[in-house]
Amino acid sequence: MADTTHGIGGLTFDAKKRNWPNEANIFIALLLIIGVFELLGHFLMGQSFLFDTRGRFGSIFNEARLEIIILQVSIVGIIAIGVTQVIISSGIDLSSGSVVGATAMIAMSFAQVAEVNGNPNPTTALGSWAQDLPVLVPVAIGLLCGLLAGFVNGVLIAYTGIPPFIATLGMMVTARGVSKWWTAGKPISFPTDSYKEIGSGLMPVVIFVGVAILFHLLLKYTLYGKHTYAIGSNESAARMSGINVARHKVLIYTIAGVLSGLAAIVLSSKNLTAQAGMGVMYELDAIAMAVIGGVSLSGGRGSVVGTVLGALIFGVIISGFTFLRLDAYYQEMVKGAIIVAAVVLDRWRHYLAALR
Amino acid sequence: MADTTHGIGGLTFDAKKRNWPNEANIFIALLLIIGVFELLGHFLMGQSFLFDTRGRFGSIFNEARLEIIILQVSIVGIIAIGVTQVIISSGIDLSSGSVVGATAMIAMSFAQVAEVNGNPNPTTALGSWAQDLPVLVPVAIGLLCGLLAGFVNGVLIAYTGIPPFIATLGMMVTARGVSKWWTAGKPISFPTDSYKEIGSGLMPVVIFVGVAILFHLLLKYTLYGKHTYAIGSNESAARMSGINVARHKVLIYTIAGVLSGLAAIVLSSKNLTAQAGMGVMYELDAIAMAVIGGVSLSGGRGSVVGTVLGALIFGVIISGFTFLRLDAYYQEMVKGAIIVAAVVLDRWRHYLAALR
Amino acid sequence: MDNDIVLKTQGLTKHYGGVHALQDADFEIRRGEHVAIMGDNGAGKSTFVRQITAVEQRTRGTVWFDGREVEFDGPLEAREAGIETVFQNLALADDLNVPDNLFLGREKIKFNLGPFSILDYKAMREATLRGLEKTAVKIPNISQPIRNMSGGQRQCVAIARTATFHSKLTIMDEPTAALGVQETAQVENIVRTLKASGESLILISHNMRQVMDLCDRIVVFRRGRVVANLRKEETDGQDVVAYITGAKTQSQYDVEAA
Amino acid sequence: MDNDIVLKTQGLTKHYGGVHALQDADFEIRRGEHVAIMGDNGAGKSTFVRQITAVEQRTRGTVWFDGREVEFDGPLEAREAGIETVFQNLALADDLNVPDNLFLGREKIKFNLGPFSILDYKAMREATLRGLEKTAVKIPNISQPIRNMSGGQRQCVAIARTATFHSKLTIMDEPTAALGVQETAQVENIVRTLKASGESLILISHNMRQVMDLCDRIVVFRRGRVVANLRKEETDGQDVVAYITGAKTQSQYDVEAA
Amino acid sequence: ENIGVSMALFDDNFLTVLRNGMIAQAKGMEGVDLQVEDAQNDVAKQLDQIKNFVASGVDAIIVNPVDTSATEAMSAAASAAGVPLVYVNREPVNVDSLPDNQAFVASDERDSGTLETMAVCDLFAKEGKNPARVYVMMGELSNQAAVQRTQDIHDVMEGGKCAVKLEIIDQQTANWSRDEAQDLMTNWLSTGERFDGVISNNDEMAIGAIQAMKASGLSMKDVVVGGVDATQDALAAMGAGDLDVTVFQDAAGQGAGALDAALKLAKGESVDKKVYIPFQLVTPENMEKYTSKN
Ligand SMILES: Nc1ncnc2c1ncn2[C@@H]1O[C@H](COP(=O)(O)OP(=O)(O)OP(=O)(O)O)[C@@H](O)[C@H]1O
Ligand SMILES: Nc1ncnc2c1ncn2[C@@H]1O[C@H](COP(=O)(O)OP(=O)(O)OP(=O)(O)O)[C@@H](O)[C@H]1O
Ligand SMILES: OC[C@H]1O[C@@H](O)[C@H](O)[C@@H](O)[C@H]1O
Ligand SMILES: [Mg+2]
Ligand SMILES: [Mg+2]
Repeated sequence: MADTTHGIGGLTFDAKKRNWPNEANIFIALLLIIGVFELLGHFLMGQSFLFDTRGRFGSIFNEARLEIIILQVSIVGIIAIGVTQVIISSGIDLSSGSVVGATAMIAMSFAQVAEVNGNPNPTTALGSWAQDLPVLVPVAIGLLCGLLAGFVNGVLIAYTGIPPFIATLGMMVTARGVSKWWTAGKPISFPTDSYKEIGSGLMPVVIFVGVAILFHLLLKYTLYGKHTYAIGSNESAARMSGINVARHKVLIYTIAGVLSGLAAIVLSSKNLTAQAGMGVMYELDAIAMAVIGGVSLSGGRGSVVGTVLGALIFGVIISGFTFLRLDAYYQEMVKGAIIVAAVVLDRWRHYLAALR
Repeated sequence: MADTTHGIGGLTFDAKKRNWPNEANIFIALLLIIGVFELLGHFLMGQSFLFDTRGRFGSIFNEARLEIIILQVSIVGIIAIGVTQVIISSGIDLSSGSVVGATAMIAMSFAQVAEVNGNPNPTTALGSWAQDLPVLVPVAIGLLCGLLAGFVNGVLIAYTGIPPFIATLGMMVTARGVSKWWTAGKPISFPTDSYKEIGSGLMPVVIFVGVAILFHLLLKYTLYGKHTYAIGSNESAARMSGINVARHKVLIYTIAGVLSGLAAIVLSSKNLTAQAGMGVMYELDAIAMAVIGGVSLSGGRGSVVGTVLGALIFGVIISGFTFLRLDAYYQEMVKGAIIVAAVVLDRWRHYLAALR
Repeated sequence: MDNDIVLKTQGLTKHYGGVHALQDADFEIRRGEHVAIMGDNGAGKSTFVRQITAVEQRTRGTVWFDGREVEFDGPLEAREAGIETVFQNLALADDLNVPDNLFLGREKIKFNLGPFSILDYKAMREATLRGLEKTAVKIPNISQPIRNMSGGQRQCVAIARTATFHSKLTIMDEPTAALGVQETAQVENIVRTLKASGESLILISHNMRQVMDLCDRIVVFRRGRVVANLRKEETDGQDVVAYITGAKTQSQYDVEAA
Repeated sequence: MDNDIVLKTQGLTKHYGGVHALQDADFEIRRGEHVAIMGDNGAGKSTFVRQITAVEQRTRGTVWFDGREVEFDGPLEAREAGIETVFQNLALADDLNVPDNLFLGREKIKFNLGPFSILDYKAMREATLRGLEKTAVKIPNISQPIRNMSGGQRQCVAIARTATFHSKLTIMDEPTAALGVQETAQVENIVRTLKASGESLILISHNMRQVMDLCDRIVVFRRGRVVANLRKEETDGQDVVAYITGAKTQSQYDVEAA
Repeated sequence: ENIGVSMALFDDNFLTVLRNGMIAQAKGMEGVDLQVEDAQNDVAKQLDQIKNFVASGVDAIIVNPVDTSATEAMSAAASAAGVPLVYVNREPVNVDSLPDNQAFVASDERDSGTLETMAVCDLFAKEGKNPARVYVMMGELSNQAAVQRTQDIHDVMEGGKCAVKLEIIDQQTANWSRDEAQDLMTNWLSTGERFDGVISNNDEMAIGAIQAMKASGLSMKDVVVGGVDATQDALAAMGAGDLDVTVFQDAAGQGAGALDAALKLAKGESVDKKVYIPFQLVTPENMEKYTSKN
């Protein structure tokens, strides 16, 4: 009776009635939210949300809208992917936003042009030796800064046993200090042309998608992923099973740090500037994207696909609000409610599934 | 052999070698930090940190310093006590800071005087009917706002099963929207004299200490406390044991909300103004105080005494930095490190204790 | 319905996604009767317990308790109705100490102030020591968190918790699995006390000797279904094992052939 | 040191704060020998296991393994040195499925890329089914998270994990506590296979029949101390119980009188 | 016309006056529809908001930049879509190379701190305090107004523009906030150091400092306090004799100018590329003029 490709006997197992994947719920939530905006747009604005009803783009979609929906969440999305693996391992990273700020400042200092409109660069931070350097230099330095911050997080968490919340909160405060100290608060602008390209146009989207695919594969098909889930599920079991938990945690946080560094590079390139206040609160958006995408804050469960869907939900909400010309106050109030509703929806499906 | 006041036989039990309470570690950390400032003060500033070496106070202590150390953490301390019980129940409250902001705006609108320096009050929010009201009105409204926000948090968490992180993140975003919307961002100042008194002088300290004592008793000696620890320790066990977990959670978050409301009243009274940006990031400071005080983010462990000590560590750090005239950038960097160090110290003691 | 029947289920079914963990279970137990449930690992015994105590929501089926049809909203309601349960996973709060766990959900109180009632620690301590003595377990310091207790100590706390309170029906899911020789004997004594005072019991156990010693009737589960209902006098160990392994199935339960 | 001795401890002691869980334990086991540890709940048996596998840091005492003094830095090192353990709390990752748990920490790999090595899911699945068959446990869908498994299913996964890999010393802490009749028999068979292939075993169990069936020697713990070391041929069930309960203590271990 | 407005942040007192002025003015006009967004102090969010405006097809955009050096990307985004853009309140870094259909209306932060500091110096000179010892309270360090206004103080000192010799005892940030300023001032007071004045980057912090000093029994007659913004609270404090100097920044003027320019650009008309709205010094003598402005 029992299908031996699934197990080894015992109860009846009806493979057709397996629970569908969590990601499907989130996708439905995404469609639902789009549907609501489309409907409201139709009735309130006499306009379509996603479709090109005014013939502006020569396509059935409002391409400008599609682009901005993804573009505006790409950078936080990159961070969210790093955060996803951290949360799966039952950790948390509150430092990502501040690390983005500090890294952007530092990387940008090495990406300066010598001349702006024929005058010497007015914002350069380090002097002329750091001008007109090849793009590899700021990129490498940016990734390295992120790596370093992540590594410190990881070592603190893995080897001193303090909770990730505290270690990364400390890093958050420290990195915020660094980003203000670096140029005494002055912003740094005017990057080289090659640096400008990293974040121009749809490049942030391309990078985000690339990172997402890579980490989807890493988490699903490699030792790295398996051990990350194992640690998040039961850390002491993982240790007793012979996983080098401490070393693995250092790796997880270091990788998350590198992704923050990457996000900082893309962000400062896209905005053509770095300033100390950059990245504030990104950590919360990133965590929210992951959780809306079904990553469990108690560890052990979640996926990159879910997080990407969570990021898209964010993007749709932001664009939808501007589309509806909602007052900024209401935008915030409703955004709070939608974050909650998206997750409630998901729980509700779970609940129904448990009744079948 | 076995001492029957401790147990019922079996192994030898040496009551003298019991592990000392967690709070003792934190107290030692506090003393250590004070010691460091005292030493640095001696060598760098030629001045004492805590003692009255210049004979200004007719006391051995620099009383002004002692006062400000506690005063500057009293308001966040009140929130931290609410957060402590939330974390013990294995939850988290990210909304407390924003709820403070929104509540301050609303309560302050009902605490307006009619005349300032003989002219009509220039910032009044609701018109003259809401001027010169008895102090009870804004206080009641403030507490009610906090209660409401907490109640919504509690109901969402208890009855929809979404993670507290998300429910309170939603509330955070929403409350932030409310506080900007209330007067379209305009600050509200000029409260009545009776309202001014709530936060004047050392009143915030008195209120903080009162709240701390009350909640210490509540958590230690009542059903409320016991069930809070039980839920945090093993929620499904608590449910199977017949605790009404959902109802209890609503209570916990509602009480935390009321404390945020109280903090908002004290804060706006102390500052004689309410502004939309008030309370930002208080939630993180409050959580950090609790965790530094030994409250476990995975629930079930911690105490109000610990949180109060955690708050004092914060206060000492802030005052110590100003005392040393440390540059603002370094202040932030070092503050991050000290938060981490305080917790590391605590873990280290645990580790040593495990070796005995 | 027969007034003498404490608990009765009909067609009780639980599916987890595609896993049919419990299928059309018909079961009844009379006042004062002690019934054993036996069966392989994964046969659905604990699932059956979780459905009647409303820890989970059943897929379908009907449950009568104490003369009326019930749809408990959760384990709290089940307990208030008079069902005491020792769950297989024990349901203890790891950070609380022994007395706190023993009285979890029904603490002794000095002053009743609703949810803010003052606890009577001293009374609970003393009652705990008395309760634990009955199980013969040894615990050097009952103020330690349950997290630090050995497997058997934990199990004894869970049993003492149930045995300390009277009920219409007690359910024990493998109560002696982790217990030592002496402790097992004591717990079996507790069960005999229940019998003497006329309380009903459902005992899940893999220990044939124990089941034969303590119970009047044995119900066997296999692959999520009830496959036998045997009076103790009419069976023996080997016969029961035959039902467990699938060598035999009572004709009235033989749906697989159908 | 005698080259035939696999594991030896001297003065092994563990205090938790004021609780003296293990006191001056002297113990040894020879190559191919199967030794049982018995004792009351809370006697210190699992504590003893946690010290030799370095799950915890001991208070004092010396451990020799495989001919040299060892100070393992954690269970990973202990396992790499050749000690396989089934812990009483099973040490399973609840969110992972059965094959993932079985191969936790020694996954089968398709391409070796260090920490980013590609997993060989198919091979692990197949090996899992083979490994579990030996325990006779039934699991309808091994792709379900371990969280959803019954008590006995979980235990069988933990045992299969140990039994699938060769070792110098296997330690099983109450491996059959939650197992059904058939599964218990199978696990006992696994133990006999170990004996046949000359691997050493420490078996902790409360089941006298099982211990007498499977082991060469019985060491009894009481109140954190070793109180007896009995060759199976020279003792019987009643005698062992006398040592467990404290009615008897072997003279060489009689420190309490001193 | 549909005009999209992106403000650097909503919960900022001064910018709120500016924003509300703009909204009030638009309400009084026929067929002008403002959509105001909150960039929450995030450069990236602001750039995305501009793109969202473009996707929705607005007729012109007004930007109050979070970061004045991040404006190049914004100018590029708007001009690529052919949508006119006006910067308000903060001078964009690319002010000299703005595309044709872009303009700006802002104030020069080099004036605010300079006016404030020089007025404070004059008060010290009048009271014969030379050298004068002061504490400096800075705004959020990631904000250019804070950095520039602090720099202004040093420039005045070093440029010989101060009537007395200024000694800065300590300079710290209170993040624009009255609450943090109170705590900071109390901490300073606890050191027992003698001082003559407080120069603050804005009024809120100046008021916080005043509250702390009054709470510890200092007479405000003996201390010179300066701020920037001329908010209602500040003027009330000045009326009570607590605050000595503040600097008025014309919020309504900036808002009106920006809206005006945006509407003209949307209609294809040409406008002045740069409009400077000057800062004005406010003291007890002339404060009457400002009571109902900010
Ligand atoms: N939440 C769940 N989701 C999916 N399958 C489940 C779930 N809970 C239990 N099962 C499956 O249901 C079957 C019955 O489990 P149950 O715990 O009732 O067994 P049992 O008879 O108590 O076994 P044991 O003697 O080992 O305790 C098992 O195959 C188990 O894997
Ligand atoms: N971390 C700890 N802190 C304090 N006491 C502990 C700790 N761990 C174990 N103990 C105590 O040590 C004693 C021995 O526990 P252990 O788990 O070794 O018993 P055991 O012999 O394995 O019992 P069982 O047969 O019930 O599994 C118990 O009294 C237990 O309460
Ligand atoms: O950006 C924030 C700051 O902006 C300035 O223009 C204002 O003067 C300050 O009070 C503060 O609000
Ligand atoms: Mg079971
Ligand atoms: Mg044990």
